[in-house]
Amino acid sequence: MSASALPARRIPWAALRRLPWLPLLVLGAVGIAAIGGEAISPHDPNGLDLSASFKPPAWQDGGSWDYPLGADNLGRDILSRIMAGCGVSVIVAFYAILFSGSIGALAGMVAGYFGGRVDAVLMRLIEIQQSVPSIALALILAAAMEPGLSTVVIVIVLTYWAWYARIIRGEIMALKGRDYIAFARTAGVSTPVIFRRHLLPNIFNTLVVLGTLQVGQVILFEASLSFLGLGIQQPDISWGLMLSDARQYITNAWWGITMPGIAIMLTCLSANVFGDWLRDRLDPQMRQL
Amino acid sequence: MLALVLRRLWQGAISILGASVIIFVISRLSGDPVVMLVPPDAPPSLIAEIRTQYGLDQPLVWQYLLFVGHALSGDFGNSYRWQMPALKLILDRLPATIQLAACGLLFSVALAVPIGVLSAVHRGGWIDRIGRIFAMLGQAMPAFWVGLLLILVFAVQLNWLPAFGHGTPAHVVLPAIALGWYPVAAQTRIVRSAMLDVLDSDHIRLSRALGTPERLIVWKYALRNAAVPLLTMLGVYFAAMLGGAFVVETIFAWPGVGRTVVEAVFSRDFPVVQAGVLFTSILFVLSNLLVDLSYGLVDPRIRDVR
Amino acid sequence: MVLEVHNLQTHLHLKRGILRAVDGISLSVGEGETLGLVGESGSGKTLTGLSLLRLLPKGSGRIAEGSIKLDGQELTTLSDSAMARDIRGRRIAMIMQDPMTSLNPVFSIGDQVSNPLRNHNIAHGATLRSKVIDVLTQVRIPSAEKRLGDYPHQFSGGQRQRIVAAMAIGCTPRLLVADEPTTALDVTIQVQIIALLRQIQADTGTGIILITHDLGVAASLCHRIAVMYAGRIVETGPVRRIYKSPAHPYTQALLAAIPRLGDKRARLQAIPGQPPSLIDPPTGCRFAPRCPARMDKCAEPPPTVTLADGHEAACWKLA
Amino acid sequence: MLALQNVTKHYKTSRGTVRAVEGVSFEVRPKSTLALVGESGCGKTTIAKMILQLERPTAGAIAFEGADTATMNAAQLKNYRRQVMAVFQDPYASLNPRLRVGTIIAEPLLAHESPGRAAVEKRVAEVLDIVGLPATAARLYPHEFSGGQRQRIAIARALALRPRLMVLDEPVSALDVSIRAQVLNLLADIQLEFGLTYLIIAHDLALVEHFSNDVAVIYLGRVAEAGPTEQVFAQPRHPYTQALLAAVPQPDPDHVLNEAAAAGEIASALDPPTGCRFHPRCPLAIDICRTTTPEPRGTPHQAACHLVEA
Repeated sequence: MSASALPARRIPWAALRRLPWLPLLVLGAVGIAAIGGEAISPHDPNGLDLSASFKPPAWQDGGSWDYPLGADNLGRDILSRIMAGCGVSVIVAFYAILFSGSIGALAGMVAGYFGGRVDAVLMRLIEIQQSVPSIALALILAAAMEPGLSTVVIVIVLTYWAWYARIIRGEIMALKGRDYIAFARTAGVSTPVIFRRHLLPNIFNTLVVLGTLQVGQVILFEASLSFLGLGIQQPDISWGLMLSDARQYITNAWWGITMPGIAIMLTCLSANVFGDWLRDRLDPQMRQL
Repeated sequence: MLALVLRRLWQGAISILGASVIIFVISRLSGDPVVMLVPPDAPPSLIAEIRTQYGLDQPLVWQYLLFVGHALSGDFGNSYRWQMPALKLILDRLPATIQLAACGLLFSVALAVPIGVLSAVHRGGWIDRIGRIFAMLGQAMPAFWVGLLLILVFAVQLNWLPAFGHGTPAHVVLPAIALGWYPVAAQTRIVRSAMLDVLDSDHIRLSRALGTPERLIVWKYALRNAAVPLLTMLGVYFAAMLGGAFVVETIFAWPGVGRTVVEAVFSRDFPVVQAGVLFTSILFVLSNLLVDLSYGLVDPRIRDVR
Repeated sequence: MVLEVHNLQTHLHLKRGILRAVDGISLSVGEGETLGLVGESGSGKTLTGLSLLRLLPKGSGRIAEGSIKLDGQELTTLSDSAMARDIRGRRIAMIMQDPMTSLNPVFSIGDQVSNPLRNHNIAHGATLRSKVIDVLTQVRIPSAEKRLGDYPHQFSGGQRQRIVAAMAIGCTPRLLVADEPTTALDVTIQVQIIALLRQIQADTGTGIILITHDLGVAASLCHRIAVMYAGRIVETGPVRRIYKSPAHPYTQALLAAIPRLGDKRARLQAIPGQPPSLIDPPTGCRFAPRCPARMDKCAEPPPTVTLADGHEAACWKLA
Repeated sequence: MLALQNVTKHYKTSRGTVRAVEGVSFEVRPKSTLALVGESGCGKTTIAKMILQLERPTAGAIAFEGADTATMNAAQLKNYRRQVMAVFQDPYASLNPRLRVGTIIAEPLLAHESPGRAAVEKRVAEVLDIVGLPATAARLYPHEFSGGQRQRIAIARALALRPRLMVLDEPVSALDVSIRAQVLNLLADIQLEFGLTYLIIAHDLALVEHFSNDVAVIYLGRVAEAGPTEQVFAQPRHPYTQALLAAVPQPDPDHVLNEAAAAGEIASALDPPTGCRFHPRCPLAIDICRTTTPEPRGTPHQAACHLVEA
């Protein structure tokens, strides 16, 4: 059965009633922590308190509710540091998705619709891009430039634009073959109008879904880079950096490597569940992504 | 078939050439590369000498050609830190990385294929549900964190397996799991959706209508059809393993290319970084080439068409 | 009788409700006889065929009532494994519509044709190979022994349908369910497959149920016809009676709505309206809303009227 | 009105050149219906695509009222597109599921004119009425209609600009038998009412005989036989047409099919047979058929066969 036999894909307001509340709650909390910053965190995230060094989480012997998730080797409050890390994750995710999404979508649309040589060049570019593993790309970039937030964003954009481009290209090519677009062309409808009326509404949904699904990947990527010391640098705080710090104390303080990891996991999990939900609502044909 | 092999080889060569351009251009982004090629306290005469020696006073395109020329003759320069040719350093470490990546891939495929197949067969059943939960969790956990947790539990707490180093088969277990953990989720999805597609096809329906036992339908007739997306997956994920190896090798002190390159970045040992990244790319392209060529083994249509 | 179906009801449990796809049909097929199950899409003809093999859509499809007897053996109460072992492919085989998709693209045709023979313990080892060559020769695949190792994509559409037929007849089934076996083929190939089906029946004496929407194909192949509309059989009878003196208004309308070669009417007799939804079908005659001979009585279920030997129609007009 | 002269279309693929259409010529007379018949892969759809300017011919000319479409400037081409509209086979694929029926029908209108909202609504209601749908249909989405109704919407859309020529690509083959007659009758009615010219592509010979004034029988990219429908169907001259007609099952149990009229299978357009492309399947083939491409003989009823007297 052809995909177009599905009911019209209006924005399904009725379906919005069954929102995935738990993931949205987690994402909302991350967002609030990112916006609120130090104003709402219980401690100064960089504030040292050597007396609290290696304080375990509150529910363990020796823990206190002053440091609910415990403290690190320098006695910094882990909860406050996790909250501070939200900001970095949100900023990286926002810019990375914005840039890689727009570059990839534009390239994909142009290549998919016009085909021919433009398409061949794009496909070759994607192939080349994919022959350098993204972490390796990050490594040489980090070696060449100052590591930091903007390097992280650049690396992610360089890695992910191709992902968008390929999917959007495929979708445009599939749409282009539809009879209603063939009709529009034979009836003399201009290319910009065909894009606006028939192609962009479809692509828009796909982009929203891809963007949401990418949030988790971006957060993981940023954490990995920061963990290696190639991403966010001290004194900025990121979850990956926290894990990197806590790693050498793995034998004394299990919470040091557990808590930021759980923050990463919950955020990614929520973003992925929400993305899956969006995809099923907006674009049921992309299920295998 | 020979024409296909030649064409894929040619395309692979183009990709590697493209990768070398990327590596070259980025390595020049920061300005004067000589700074990275010499010790920080090098006298100006040495800098000038090296500049000429590496052709860095030449135009950029010429420099690139020189870089390629040297690379082709196996000369990536000497590692500043190790005082040996960068190429030899990388080649020495390459087997360990391949070993780790292969074990990681084996782990993930050994998990993903049965879970994916059973999830598709019992769609909506308990295996499907548990598989989905695991997939969800897997995709939300970075490889390095999985690695740290594994060390925490199996090395620190239980003391069952070694956390660091290389040598015995026991050493490879934890890093391979850490490396193979993340792709399990995506692989399960691919296997599951490929199987769902096949199980819904006319020829499987006909097989059922002619009384083929369900066991044969699933594990013989359907699975071989699903093998093409599966193979594509193998190529992509072996490549992903090579990328993941940079992180996992660092955690587990695995003496492979990844850890070497990461260390080289911090000591600004640029020849090693260039050689390491380029060789990862070559490995990457080669694995995809192998996968492309193996399609013909499972799908007779491809043997004839191209 | 090879097959006797009585009051078969097959339901599809959908989110929107229960779709009564097959709603109480009875039919029979004799030895060496071809029964044509004719109807439009959604009339329930395909689900009738799948019900016979008990291969309904997983989860949603259910045989709610009725009996299916093959050579006197009741099939509706048989276990699923017994269906697979003793019935499917062994005593009832199937040919599907699209030969381009009904063969497995990654297995050789030798493997696929021998598969039912192996599963049903018809032949093994060396006899298996010669049996496969026999069957392929029987469906007129030229130089069959050289082509056992070939794959489906190396055959044309018509040849593929022959191979599907070979898979179906290998175990000499009692009944062959052919679901639109020629619809996906071109006219000149279609005629070859029609001839093949006729020849298979002459050779093996198998009963055939031909499921089709094409009144031409049904006329050229069937001994008897059952016309389905909205989940029910509205008329059944010998092929000549159905085409020469159709009794049910739907059969009449259907025959008048199709253009024929050599017949230059200016206008076709269109049937107004559309078939009813089978989730909540009308209680009376289901064709009544579109029927030119509609009466008040048609709001009640119509009686089945016997018009001649073996010719029956469900219509108030004939009562 | 529309004339094709020696139109040829070759596609280059990795496996070689596909000779989809080879030297096809025919003419569509104003206010009449020309049918292109042939089996799948014979090139009839490619011909339609070239006429609709979705593909460019490799060689040959397509002329509309004497003007070659290949040399038209942008404005002339736009006018051509306005005069020539299409109805496709699958009414599920030819209507954008996201758009309301009103928007769908107004699409060609808005591409060529800029009428006000009220004018658009009026025109949409008008054409909906012509195809037998209520004006309220404009506010609904395609999925709320059945296949037959969707095809009516597609016809309304093609009719909105009052074109001169309509290309109907298998307009009823996706529909059920009882719905086909409704749509065919509708097409016949609007042809009469608006003086339309039809080019219909079909594989159903009975339908073609019923519906068209002229017919061109295509085999493997070439015109095998062409002429007034009545003559071609009453006295088919080309062995292929004869085979086709003999192979059509009739809703008549006494009708005997000729199973031997065309043995074998259609060759591939990648590697078409030399000479007459039908010769490997032709029961009457002689030596010259294998070597020389037959020229069309006879007028207006022409057949491209060496065995036919001019």
